[in-house]
Amino acid sequence: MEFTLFTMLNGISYGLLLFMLSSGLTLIFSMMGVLNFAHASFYMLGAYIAYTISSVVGFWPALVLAPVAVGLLGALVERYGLRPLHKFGHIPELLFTFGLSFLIVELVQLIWGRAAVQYAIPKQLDGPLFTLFSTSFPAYRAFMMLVALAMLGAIWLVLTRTRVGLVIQAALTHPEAAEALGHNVPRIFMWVFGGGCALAGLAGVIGGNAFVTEPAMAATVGSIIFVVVVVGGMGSLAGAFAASLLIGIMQTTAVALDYSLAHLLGKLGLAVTPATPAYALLNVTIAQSSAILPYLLLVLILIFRPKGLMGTRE
Amino acid sequence: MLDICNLHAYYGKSHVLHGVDLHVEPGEIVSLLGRNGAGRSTLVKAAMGQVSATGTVKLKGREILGLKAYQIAHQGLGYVPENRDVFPTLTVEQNLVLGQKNAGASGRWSLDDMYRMFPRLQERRAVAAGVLSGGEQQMLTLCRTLMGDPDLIMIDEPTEGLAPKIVALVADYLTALRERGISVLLVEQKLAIAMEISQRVYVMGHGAIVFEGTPAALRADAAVRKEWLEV
Amino acid sequence: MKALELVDVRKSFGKSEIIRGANLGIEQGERCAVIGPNGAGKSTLFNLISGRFPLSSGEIRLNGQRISGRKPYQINRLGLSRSFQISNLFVNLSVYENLRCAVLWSLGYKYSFWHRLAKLRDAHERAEQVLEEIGLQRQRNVAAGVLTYAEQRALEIGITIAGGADVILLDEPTAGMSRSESDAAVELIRKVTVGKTLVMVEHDMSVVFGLADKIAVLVYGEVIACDTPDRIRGNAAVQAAYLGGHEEAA
Amino acid sequence: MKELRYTPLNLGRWLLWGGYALILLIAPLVFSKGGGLTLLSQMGTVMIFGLSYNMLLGQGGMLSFGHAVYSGLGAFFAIHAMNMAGAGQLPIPTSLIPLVGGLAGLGFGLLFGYVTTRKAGTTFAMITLGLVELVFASSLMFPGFFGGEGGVTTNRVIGGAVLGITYGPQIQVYYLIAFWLFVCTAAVYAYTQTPLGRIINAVRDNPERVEFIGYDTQWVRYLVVILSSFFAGIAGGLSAINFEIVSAENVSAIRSGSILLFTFIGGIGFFFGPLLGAIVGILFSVLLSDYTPAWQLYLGLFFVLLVRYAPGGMGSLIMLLLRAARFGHFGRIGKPLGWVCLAVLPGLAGFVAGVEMLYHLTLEAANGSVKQLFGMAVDTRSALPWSLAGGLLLASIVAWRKAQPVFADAWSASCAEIAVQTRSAR
Amino acid sequence: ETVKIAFIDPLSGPFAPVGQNQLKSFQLIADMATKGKWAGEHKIEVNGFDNKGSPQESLTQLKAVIDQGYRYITQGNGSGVGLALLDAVNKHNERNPGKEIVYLNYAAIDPDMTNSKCSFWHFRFDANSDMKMEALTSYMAPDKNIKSVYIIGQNYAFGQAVSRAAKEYLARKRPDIKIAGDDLHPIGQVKDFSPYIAKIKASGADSVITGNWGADLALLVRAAKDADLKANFYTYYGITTGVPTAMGAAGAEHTKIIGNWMINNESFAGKEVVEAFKAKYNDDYYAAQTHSIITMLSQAIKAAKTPDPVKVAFALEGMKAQSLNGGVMMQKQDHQLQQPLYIGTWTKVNGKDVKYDQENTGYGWRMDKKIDAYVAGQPTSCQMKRPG
Ligand SMILES: Nc1ncnc2c1ncn2[C@@H]1O[C@H](COP(=O)(O)OP(=O)(O)OP(=O)(O)O)[C@@H](O)[C@H]1O
Ligand SMILES: Nc1ncnc2c1ncn2[C@@H]1O[C@H](COP(=O)(O)OP(=O)(O)OP(=O)(O)O)[C@@H](O)[C@H]1O
Ligand SMILES: [Mg+2]
Ligand SMILES: [Mg+2]
Repeated sequence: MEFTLFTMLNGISYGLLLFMLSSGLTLIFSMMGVLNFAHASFYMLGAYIAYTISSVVGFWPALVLAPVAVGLLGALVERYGLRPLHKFGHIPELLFTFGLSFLIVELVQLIWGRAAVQYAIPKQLDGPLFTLFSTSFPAYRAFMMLVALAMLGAIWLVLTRTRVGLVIQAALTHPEAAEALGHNVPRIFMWVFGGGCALAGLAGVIGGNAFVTEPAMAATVGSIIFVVVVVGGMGSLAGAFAASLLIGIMQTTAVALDYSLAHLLGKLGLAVTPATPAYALLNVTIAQSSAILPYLLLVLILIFRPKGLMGTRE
Repeated sequence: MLDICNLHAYYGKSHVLHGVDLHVEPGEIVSLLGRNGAGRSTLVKAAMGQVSATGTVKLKGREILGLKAYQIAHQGLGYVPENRDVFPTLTVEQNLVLGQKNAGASGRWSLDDMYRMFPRLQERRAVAAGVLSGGEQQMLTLCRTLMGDPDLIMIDEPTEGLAPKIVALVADYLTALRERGISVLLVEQKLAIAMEISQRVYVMGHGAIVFEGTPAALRADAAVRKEWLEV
Repeated sequence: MKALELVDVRKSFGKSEIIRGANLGIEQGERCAVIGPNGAGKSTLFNLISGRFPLSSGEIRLNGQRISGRKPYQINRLGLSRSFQISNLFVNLSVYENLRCAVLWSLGYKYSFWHRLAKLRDAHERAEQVLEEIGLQRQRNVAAGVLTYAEQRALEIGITIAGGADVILLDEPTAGMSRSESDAAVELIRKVTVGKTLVMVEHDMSVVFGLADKIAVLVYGEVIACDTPDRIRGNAAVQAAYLGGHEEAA
Repeated sequence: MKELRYTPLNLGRWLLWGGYALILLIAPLVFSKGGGLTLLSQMGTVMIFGLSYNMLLGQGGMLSFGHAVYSGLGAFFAIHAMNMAGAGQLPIPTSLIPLVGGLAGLGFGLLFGYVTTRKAGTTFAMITLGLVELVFASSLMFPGFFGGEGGVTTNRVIGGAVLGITYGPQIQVYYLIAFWLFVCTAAVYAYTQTPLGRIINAVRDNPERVEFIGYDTQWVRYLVVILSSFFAGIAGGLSAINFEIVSAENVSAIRSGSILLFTFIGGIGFFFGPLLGAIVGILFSVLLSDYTPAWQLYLGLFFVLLVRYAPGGMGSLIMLLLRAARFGHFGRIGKPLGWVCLAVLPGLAGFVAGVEMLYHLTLEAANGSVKQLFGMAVDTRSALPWSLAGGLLLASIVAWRKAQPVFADAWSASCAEIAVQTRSAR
Repeated sequence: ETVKIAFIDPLSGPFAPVGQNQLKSFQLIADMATKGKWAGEHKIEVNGFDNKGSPQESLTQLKAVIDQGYRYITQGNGSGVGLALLDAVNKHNERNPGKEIVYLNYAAIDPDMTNSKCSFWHFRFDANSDMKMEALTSYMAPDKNIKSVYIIGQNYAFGQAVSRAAKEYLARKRPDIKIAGDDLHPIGQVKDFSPYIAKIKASGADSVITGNWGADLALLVRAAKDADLKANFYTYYGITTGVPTAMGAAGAEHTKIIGNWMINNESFAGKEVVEAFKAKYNDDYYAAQTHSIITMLSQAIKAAKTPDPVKVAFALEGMKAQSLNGGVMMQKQDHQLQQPLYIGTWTKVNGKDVKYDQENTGYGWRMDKKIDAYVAGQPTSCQMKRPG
């Protein structure tokens, strides 16, 4: 009971964390069609900037200031890096962000050093929120979940209550026509990109102290957030949300399952010994393969439902 | 309304317009005729700030050359491009809504007016514009620009790909626009329509204006028609 | 045996039924024009015939063989070729390469990676011949993307006929052309479709009456009339639905 | 122009390929010092890999994030084949090991390609990303075949010398690689001139229309992936011989990403782009990393600047210059271009000096603030070298401001003239 | 003459901080050796070569250092790299007699390297993972509070070796201890360890043995703290750069380490090195093997009266020396250094038995027990071939 409950809770909270990490990417991707490879780098920048700010004025101001700073950086990147590349299509844009991710790691190492920094959880949130049976649930995790939900709400509002989404979609295919209708397309692009980066920054502020703030932190989340966005359906916010939860719960429960194909065969009365062909493969447990599950899911989804869970385009 | 003076336009280094003078008075339909490649589309694009150009372009007395396209649109100039640039992923209605420059701003035209004009669009309002038929797309671009409430509308070959019956309809609506005080600069291939509804016509050839006058005058001038319009 | 036969063809997108039981038969060697109001479903009909969309119900036969349900490339291999209303070219390849690509399959080179293109005389000659027919010899090495509009339309037709298919579908081949250009296009079409079956969509009545042996009128997804040009011109229903008394507007 | 057209094309072709072979032959004699041979060998394998990658990206418009899967698995099979040959279980000479890699690559192309090529565009890119992560993660889970994190090692000296060749000395390995490189270049080039090679271009430009001229686009892409995996496998086999080790990193997303990077640097629009990209990429990642800890910064910066200002890669820059030269405009733009380069030079020096001092300060300051820079000992703590670097940078900016417009004018004038000339030629 | 040692380890990328720390440790000790004339008139110099953490890149670097005339190399991060280097060094020495290279291994602890794959050209100065497990289980065995142990590790050769050894040795020494679970997770991929902690908790284990390092270790420990898991964590790598910072207070009192030295030892032996290191680099010295290596190399050079690698290698065999952790001996049979080992616990600095903290966290390693060399000794299957 305790185990199942906490496995679910862990799954959901991990899923929400994934959503927090990938929401900005979804936003940018859905609106601009740019796969921002540097997204995780902005996440890292958020963590480092928050670390610096919080060591001066504390965590709460950092929670606001760091995302703003990252957002501004993102806007600059769009303005001077991506905007001139729009006309060459998405591959150069993607590659630009790809190169940028290299640069950001180097810059972070130059500024903050190569080792982990001591970016701690604020006092108010350090400690358990509640203890059920003998396991406690950390308050900071709950805070993280809350922020993820707030992000979802905010993006949803921007997408449905404003025409920004429409204008950008329009401008993606026919920028000139959209401008001729009186929309300042480049500026909207810039702020959308900045906004997406700010979301990444916010995820960094919160993820940085929950985990470890170090130069490798970008690389470790890099590919999983792509999985979320793609499985959810290119640019579908609801899809990304669903995919995050799905992956979160799936991975968490998988860890609890120590079964392998050899078990199954054993149940069927077939003994598996080291001499059996594909012995190594048969002996891999679900728990051990939990890390590859998202990628497996990605490949399967793309084959059988290329639009993703809730996407509309391929 | 619109005053174009000595306009030169370029695609990169190639010089396409060689000093064009043209004006449109308030409440007037003016047609711009000419062969393919004469530079008619270039002229309206230059006025809209989408082609680099020199000279002067004044809208309601204000210089607009050098402004960005969206700024020009805010000055009250509407433009319907020739190649049906509908936004294919958006629905018909979203396309129309995007025509408004500011969200919710109500101008002379409402969505309902548009649907009354082309009931076909209302039937298809929730469909992605990309799957519309060629003709439906043409109607949509026209309406979308009208939603922005322009004072002067430049239309590039609006009857292209429309069934003859609808072509007649468009002609009627352009006249109706004029009655609501909107000036129209019409770029056309189909002489008959242009002659029927315009107050004045220009004929363009090789990037310069070669004829200016009333439709009647043009009808009378067989030389110009033969040389520049090949009818 | 009819070259192309549509039997009670239906197509719905979501809830709306666009083609509502169209029937049409076209004889071998016939030139048929499909006209109808905007949004009647003419392009959709072409898409169904050429395999771009699957049918909802009904049957399409090419030379007596059922083709509904097949992929576009399979239908093409059976001898049906189409053009597009909006030019659909290989924009980064030269005009000549566009045409050569279009003839490769029909000459049997398929997916070969053991033939040298430069050595393929037959492909070369066929491409050159089409190049000449559509009058683009001077532009042979220019990328298709930078051709002028009329040239692109011509190339569109060229690609369509290059493969040597005997049933050709053309969707608004003269759209966007001036009078003299469209006259030239009519000549071109007449020339390249000699001995072939032609089906085309057109709004330009002078083209329609100049080229077609037979006219089919499609309104709201149904063929309401299919007859010789003269009889169509006199048909009251057609007048009301389509021509609207402006038939000679151009 | 006219004469050029009527000279028999074959002569030019023979010259080109002959020159290429000659360069491959004499390169190790020219760059014989230090690690020159090691570098050249690595470049050779990466070139083949790049050629194979560009069959997808440049010629087929298929952006793959997982091409290392094919070269890596090819390498694993090759190295196991070598170990078996060494143990006398498999009679295969080292010279043919690359073929084993190629066949393995081809086999996995058959397998994975079927799955990945069912879709094109972004979906294809994402499937390949998923695939490479899958293969990589699995490779660590099955140490039996993949050798765990240490990889599989081998000894490329199998049996006795054949014609005095043992593949012990690096120079022999280099010539083996050069031989295969030449063969692969010729084969890949020949492929671009076949019906399939042309149709994949058409699929890149407009997949929809291809379906209406009789081709199944999915099948076209599938075939191309298979062929390309074959060459990737050969590259993998050669790298197995060259390094005598294959580890999981060979099938990683990082390896796949770097080939994308290199190919793009060279220019995906050109057949020779990947060759160029391999040279530059290896110089950056192998040679430069010996000299400075900041190599990743330089590579990243170089790449970003290239994408930003020359999305066609270095190939496009070279072609532009060549075109100008062919029309006899080089004399006109040569001088302004020289000035621009001259203007950039001090800035580059200043920038590099600044970066190096910065890295020194953050990494090695404890070992003393003195750093060897351009053969001089500079004290990174004193203001002088910093202001010198800044001064160089500033001077460069000023000079750039002066030189660049002149060049831009000359360049656009030349371009316009060429445009006029080509138009009148048609 | 200057004896140059090439340090081939990651100096860029995610593992750079560790590599940088150890390179600096080497350089500091080498400086001390040169100044103190440990090897007579010979100077000792250690230079870093970046292998980016990859076996393949290491071989490229090996070629480069051979080209530059190096005759000694040292490496420690990753047994994968170690095995690749070992193999390459053997091949090189075979193909190039008279230009032999000696490989001084300071931290690659795969037992194979001194057993089935042992080589005359390789000397290991760290205790191998079986020795550490032997010592660790000897420490755990008398503790009757330990009833149930959970083993978790990264899914690769080292993690698997730790898991295998732990089960084997515990079964031998304390058959009553229950192995509550045995988990392998992918290396460097897991961001959220809470499911693993939930599993450990559900299993009721009171102790956890893990070979994890880097962020995988720090995150594991922090997730345990968050879920209020009270089990003790027995680790191999809690001391390496970055982990103390990341672990911080979360690991206090529950995280233990098995290592070959720690500064808060019975006599604070080596504190001058730690202090000098702190003063010079503002970093913590913990890789005492660097001291053993330079000491013994110097001594061997003196004994052989030449820095020639072949002679030095012979001199090293069976050599005894005093290092920071006491008397050590290079076993001739398999070239595995025999040395005392230490068990410690992550504790708040108290100025008494825990004087030195690590990475300015206010926490340091308190020595629980010093384990004599013979306890951890292992039989070897090495059949060494010696030149000549
Ligand atoms: N993007 C462009 N780049 C270079 N030249 C162009 C471009 N667009 C048009 N041109 C050239 O400019 C000239 C004028 O073109 P424009 O489109 O204005 O003609 P038009 O009168 O509108 O003809 P059409 O009937 O084809 O619409 C033509 O010669 C055309 O080739
Ligand atoms: N994929 C689709 N999804 C939904 N509706 C579609 C789709 N494709 C076409 N339609 C609708 O089907 C109707 C017929 O379109 P079609 O393009 O066939 O018309 P058409 O007869 O060619 O008209 P035009 O002469 O204007 O080109 C249109 O109303 C269009 O909106
Ligand atoms: Mg035009
Ligand atoms: Mg149509």
